[in-house]
Amino acid sequence: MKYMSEYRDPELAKKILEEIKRTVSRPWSIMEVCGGQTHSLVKNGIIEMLPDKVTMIHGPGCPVCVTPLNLIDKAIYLALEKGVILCSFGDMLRVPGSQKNLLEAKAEGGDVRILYSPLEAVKIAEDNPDKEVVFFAVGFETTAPANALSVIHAYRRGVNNYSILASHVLVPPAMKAVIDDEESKIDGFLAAGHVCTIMGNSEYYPISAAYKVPIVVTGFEPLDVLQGILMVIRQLEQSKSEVENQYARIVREEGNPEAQKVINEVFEIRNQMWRGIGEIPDSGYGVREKYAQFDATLKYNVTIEEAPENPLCISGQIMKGIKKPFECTQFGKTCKPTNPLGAPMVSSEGACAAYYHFSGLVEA
Amino acid sequence: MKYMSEYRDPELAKKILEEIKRTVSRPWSIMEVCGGQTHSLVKNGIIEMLPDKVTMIHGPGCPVCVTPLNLIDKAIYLALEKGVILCSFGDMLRVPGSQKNLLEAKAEGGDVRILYSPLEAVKIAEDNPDKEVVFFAVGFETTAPANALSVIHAYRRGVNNYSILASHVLVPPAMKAVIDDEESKIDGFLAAGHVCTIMGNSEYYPISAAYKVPIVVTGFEPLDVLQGILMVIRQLEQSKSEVENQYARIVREEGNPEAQKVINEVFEIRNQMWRGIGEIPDSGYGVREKYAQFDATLKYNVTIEEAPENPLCISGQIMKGIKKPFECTQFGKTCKPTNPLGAPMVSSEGACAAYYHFSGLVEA
Amino acid sequence: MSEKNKIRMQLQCPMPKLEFDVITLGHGSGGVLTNKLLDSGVFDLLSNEILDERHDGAFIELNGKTAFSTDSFLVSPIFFPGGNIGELAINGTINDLAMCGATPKYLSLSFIIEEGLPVKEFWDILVAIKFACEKAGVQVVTGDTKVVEKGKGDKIFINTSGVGPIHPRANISAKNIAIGDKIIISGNIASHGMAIMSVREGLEFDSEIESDTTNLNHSIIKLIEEFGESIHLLTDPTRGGVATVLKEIAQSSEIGIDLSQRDFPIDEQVASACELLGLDPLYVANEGLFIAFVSASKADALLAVLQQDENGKNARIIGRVVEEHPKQVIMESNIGGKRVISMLPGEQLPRIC
Amino acid sequence: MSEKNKIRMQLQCPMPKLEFDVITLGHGSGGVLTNKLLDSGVFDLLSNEILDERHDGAFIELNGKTAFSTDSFLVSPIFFPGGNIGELAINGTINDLAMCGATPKYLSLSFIIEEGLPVKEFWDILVAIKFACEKAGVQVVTGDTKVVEKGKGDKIFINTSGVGPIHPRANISAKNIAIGDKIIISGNIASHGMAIMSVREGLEFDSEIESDTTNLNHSIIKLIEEFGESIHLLTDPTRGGVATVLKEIAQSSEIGIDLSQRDFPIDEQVASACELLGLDPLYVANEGLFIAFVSASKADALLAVLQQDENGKNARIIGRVVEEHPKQVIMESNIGGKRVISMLPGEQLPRIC
Amino acid sequence: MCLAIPGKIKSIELQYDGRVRMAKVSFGGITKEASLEMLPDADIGDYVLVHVGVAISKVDEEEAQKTFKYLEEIGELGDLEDVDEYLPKTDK
Amino acid sequence: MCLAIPGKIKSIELQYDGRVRMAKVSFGGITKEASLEMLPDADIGDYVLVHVGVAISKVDEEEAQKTFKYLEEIGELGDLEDVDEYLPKTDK
Ligand code: SF4
Ligand code: SF4
Ligand SMILES: [Mg+2]
Ligand SMILES: [Mg+2]
Ligand SMILES: [Mg+2]
Ligand SMILES: [Mg+2]
Ligand SMILES: [Mg+2]
Ligand SMILES: [Mg+2]
Ligand SMILES: [Mg+2]
Ligand SMILES: [Mg+2]
Ligand SMILES: [Mg+2]
Ligand SMILES: [Mg+2]
Repeated sequence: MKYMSEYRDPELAKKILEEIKRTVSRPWSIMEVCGGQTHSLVKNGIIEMLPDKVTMIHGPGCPVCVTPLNLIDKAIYLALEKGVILCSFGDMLRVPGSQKNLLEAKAEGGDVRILYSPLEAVKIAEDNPDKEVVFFAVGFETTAPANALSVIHAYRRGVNNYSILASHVLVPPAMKAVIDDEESKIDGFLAAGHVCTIMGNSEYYPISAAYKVPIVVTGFEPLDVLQGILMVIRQLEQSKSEVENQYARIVREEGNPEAQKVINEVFEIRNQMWRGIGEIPDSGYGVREKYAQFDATLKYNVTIEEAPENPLCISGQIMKGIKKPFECTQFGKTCKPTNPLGAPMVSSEGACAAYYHFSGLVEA
Repeated sequence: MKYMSEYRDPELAKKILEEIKRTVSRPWSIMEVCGGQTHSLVKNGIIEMLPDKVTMIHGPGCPVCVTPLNLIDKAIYLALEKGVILCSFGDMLRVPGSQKNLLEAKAEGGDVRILYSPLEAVKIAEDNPDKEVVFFAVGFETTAPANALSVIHAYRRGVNNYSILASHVLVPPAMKAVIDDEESKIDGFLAAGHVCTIMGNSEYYPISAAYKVPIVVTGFEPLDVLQGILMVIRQLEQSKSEVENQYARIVREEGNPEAQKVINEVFEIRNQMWRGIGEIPDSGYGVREKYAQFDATLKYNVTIEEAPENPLCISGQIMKGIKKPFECTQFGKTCKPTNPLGAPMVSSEGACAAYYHFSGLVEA
Repeated sequence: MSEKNKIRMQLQCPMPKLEFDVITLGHGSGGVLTNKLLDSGVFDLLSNEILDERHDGAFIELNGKTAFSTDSFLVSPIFFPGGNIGELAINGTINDLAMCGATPKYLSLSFIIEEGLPVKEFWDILVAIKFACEKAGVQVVTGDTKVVEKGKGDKIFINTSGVGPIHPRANISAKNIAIGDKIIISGNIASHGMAIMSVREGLEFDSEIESDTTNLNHSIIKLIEEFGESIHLLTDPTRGGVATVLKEIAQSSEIGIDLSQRDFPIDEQVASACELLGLDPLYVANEGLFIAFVSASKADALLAVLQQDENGKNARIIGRVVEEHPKQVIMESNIGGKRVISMLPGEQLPRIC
Repeated sequence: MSEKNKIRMQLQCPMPKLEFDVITLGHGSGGVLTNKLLDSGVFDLLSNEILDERHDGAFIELNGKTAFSTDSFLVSPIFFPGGNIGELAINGTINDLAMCGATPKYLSLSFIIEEGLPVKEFWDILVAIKFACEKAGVQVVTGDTKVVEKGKGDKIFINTSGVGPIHPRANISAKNIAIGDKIIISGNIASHGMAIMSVREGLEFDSEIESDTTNLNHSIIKLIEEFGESIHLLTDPTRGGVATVLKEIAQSSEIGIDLSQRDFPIDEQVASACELLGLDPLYVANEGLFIAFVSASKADALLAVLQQDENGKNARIIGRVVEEHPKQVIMESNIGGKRVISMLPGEQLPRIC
Repeated sequence: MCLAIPGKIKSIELQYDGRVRMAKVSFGGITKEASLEMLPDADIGDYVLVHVGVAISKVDEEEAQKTFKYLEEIGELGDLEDVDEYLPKTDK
Repeated sequence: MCLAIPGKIKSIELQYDGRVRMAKVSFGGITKEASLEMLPDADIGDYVLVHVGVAISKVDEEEAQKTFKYLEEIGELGDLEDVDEYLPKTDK
């Protein structure tokens, strides 16, 4: 595929790696914010190819991983007890709630459907007027416009049996929260390319300035990630802390203004619970009052007791880069992709699962 | 089994047959009112054993056969569209409605359950408080007390999610309707033993007197039926028209007063549609106002258009004894137990099905 | 299987400790969980050299005329008086092979499990399978396990297929049926179907009725060894009961069959249960029963031998092949009347009203 | 099966006129309707001398080493680009037999139909079965049809079991795998699973992707005839995909496997579809694909022969057996990194967010 | 119609909050529950006719012999040694 | 996170009562619909990045070459004959 395959060239990858090796003079810890970048690192075996001095830290950028436990319980409740058609992205289905996951709810007879797009969910609602349809709208800034769009579509077309169970998380506040942690040892960031596609780069200048960290907006193909790493290291070696854009073929300085408009139309910023991290101020989107009727949380007013996270799971520390998955006592023992104790073991973009699957550390 | 096996003795059967042959001097047509008797006649091969002068006419005594088409459609509607747990006796399930039967509704996912007793249905209702349970309460006088009892149980125990879809038919008015038909050629009746168990014999004296027909209350075992036939023939040959009781081991002159009380508590007499025959005045039971909440017809207020019966089906004439099943142009051709056009082909107690299965006339 | 046997089997085969309580979709995905289920020890019950190869198929040895049969088993409830779906599936295919005059030898075993089946129930089914195989002297040599979502299955469906060498003295074929052949039934009718009925919700009753499920292969081979070609046809009257199977034979072989109701062996409780529910035992399913068409001259001798067998104690001659009324099965009723036996139009429903 | 083929087959096999439009419970009751279905002409499609005997089992002839395999097939939707569940079920068991080094010969065919299946769909499935059997040169010799209530099945499940003689030159066993063996894949990966995905509600996309379902027996026998014992192991990477099957082998045979991502043949559209849905093609199901472990000295020659075969045009050597890291499968990524290949933890889910 | 069969009352207990007499009735060895609400004076050992879970009549032993007496009357049992042979026997 | 891939717009039509521009986008030969509501000026032939059914960015062809230019810059492409070799090729 054009604009993908060329960024997978092994010769060029090797050359960038050599340049990284040549450039790096002392140990650096770089956080790739986005789970997609984590995935690319491990799937392509990049981590082992990097010089020892470069340590990659896997950030909180997997929306599936940070979606609050309680919200998953709610989605399951709606599917099993309220009989709604619960639509979701595929990777949300294996994330453990307090009792079970959505895949299990589906297997128990819940009408849980995997969709490619939230716009499909509105169509399903139109096709099933005597059923309630709920879309489990998780995502970062990248996905928020599509989820918002589904609400606008439903609103325009009077589809009143549609609503979204929304859990949107915002990247910049999370980056701040992560770097604010005193145990954090992050020297630089690969910022999430697709989030910036929507929001642009402006949010990163204050962070870069305040914390004195280089931030490189980076894509997802091997060459992208390698180039991003190289760019961060170059800054670090030169004691710079600037915002650079590795992913300029996709990311504009100002982001996508239309998408921002759509987000603003439907959502407003609010505090948000991050699974494994806790509440972060102004780090999420909630549905605005104008669209309250499409907010499943209000529509069903389900109160489900907050279940405690598994106390052995150190996912918060993992996502802050304080610990590596294999430093968790449960990793690969009681906690495996077939029996995840915490969210990062679930999605293949989750740091723990990525390590489990692709790195040479464990036996299946 | 005691009180059954002894009435199946082949030697005695032969002796009664011989006495019948000895007694009969000219052709007589005798209607066995009850489908159970029809079943016994054909299953035991009695019809062919009888002398040619004795013609048995199969009466309307199969509640499954005479239950109105529209009510079956309603039961199916409740099961498929209203999502109720629809409980029924087994033989009701294959009776064709206008589009399909209850077995097909069940196969399409309707929660249709076969029960031995209506009292079970009340228990199911208690066990499923968030479901509606409807019992398809068909039957003659024999079954009415049990159906009524289910309502009383539900009433006493406050089981408000229970109701009955009632279709009760009464034998004596039907006998009059049948004999009133000018084409009718009935010389005598075997009255339905189990109906009389409840109602006693008193209803038959006026009929016997008015129409000058012998009426013998008869049981269901081969010896019972044979003896009943003999008793009718003896009267006919002596130009008598009395009410006799062949089945005195079970039937008391006054019937069962407790059962009559229960019927009266819950039901009142009203006009009733008989499938294949039409409306007969005062020939059915409806639920009294006191128990209106248990009347599914009122509770659901389902209006389903009256569908026309198949015009080729002559089931009315069959049940009045005017024609034999094999005189129907459809019998064994388009109309078979696997594809019944009319109700008498459905229940194995229906005259057409009984002929189809057990007589030597047709190929399967 | 009797209660006592069941307890003995469970004692002999304690279930291994497992990480999971119920079978889930993942166990059928072909991935880690499937392997985990395979490695859990659950399937060790069936272990043998051929099965343990775990290849795409089994390597077996067969020489000459062979019988090959398949059946899928669905029964509700899956546990019933006298057995469970596991032994039913094993015995069913064993018996179909036996009806071909074969010695059943190797079976395949394929599960379609509805998500949520308790592993304990699966284990009990496997234990029953193990003992049924041992009793019959067959091996499960290849298998498959699939899992479907809730509402897309019914607890568990089992397919078994089987092969086995045909006995050299066997010559079983509907073509061999001759006028005058005696029709022998090996035992009481309608037990299996009524055992199932006795635990059907809404119809249940208390009784000692047990399914007659058992393997008939040893009994059949004994008869073939002694009576060889005199046994013209063997068949097991399962679904549809005795009536349906005989009517099928009459039709396809264009023979007439005369039966005598009086001669049908039936357990008193089974007969009573049929009266209670208004069912005709002739149409009720059997599982451990067979019907033999035997040349008239050997019928009595065969019956005598069969009656010595544990599966033939109640064997009786129930009818014969006649020239008259080809394709028709006619039964003389207890009181001497005649009725034509046709096939069951569908599932037999309790007739109560 | 291509559109053109499908049309040709339908023209050749017009459906008989039937009294019923959908399969109902009665068709599985063992009674009149079951017989009506059997006699309707629908099954005439599969007619052959052995099947037409319609006995409890089939009479076949087998001599010597034989392979025996079973599988139950559930796929949703039952009709998909490139085929339907019917040919899938036939090819699946044929291929499992071929993986044993056998010539598939006789199949059993057992249906579990959910009430309400349109007879037309059943017919189309049978037509596909017929042609798949003809193409592979196998016969369906025994069968079974059961019907379950709505909500207790999923349109149709098919079990096939099969037997066939093992080729005298075949010596297929995981035990024969040796260090240095080359691992050959016969063609493009992930086609079947992505063909199914392309018509999954909510995920569908337009493409020319077709299932790769086909019979591999002729191709395999050709290879065995030429390379005999040099072929150490054959396996078809169906559920769980190539990754799962290779990991299974590494684990159970305690060998190390090195793979090269670069060498995996994959159709561009299939690869793109995997990118779109975030799936890893290594874990996507295949149906008409096989993997061979071949002694290093013969691998190139075998590959050359295989590439001449219609089922091997895209065949490639994808890896080799190594002494290092026993039980581990390690893949060199396109850019030269290494990753460990583990089994699929469950069904692979589209990764979108 | 109205399939009903005779069975013997094995035991009686009060159910439904003590309001209803329910009997365990044996039919040739199998047991099924039946309501005695229509037969207030039925007791253990009695044979009752049960229809859809409700006992609706007590079998009258004396009347039960009438069929055989009737046959005797009409002279057809003349050649039988003993009428008793055909009379209901006690059930095991 | 946020799996998004680039594809080429093959056709555009108005849907949802004419209110929404929907594109058929080709990804390496497979086609999927995507909303153009976030890219009002996207046109047939453009490459767009699609995420969960919504096109969120147009690919900038010129910028797309930057990675390769960057590598050239840092001297690492010095031994390559031609940068063009690594530049995006036109998709079939
Ligand atoms: S390995 Fe499991 S328990 Fe440990 S941090 Fe990761 S998800 Fe939590
Ligand atoms: S044979 Fe069929 S069509 Fe004719 S009267 Fe009987 S039920 Fe009606
Ligand atoms: Mg295989
Ligand atoms: Mg079979
Ligand atoms: Mg069988
Ligand atoms: Mg398999
Ligand atoms: Mg179910
Ligand atoms: Mg059989
Ligand atoms: Mg197999
Ligand atoms: Mg297979
Ligand atoms: Mg079968
Ligand atoms: Mg379904």
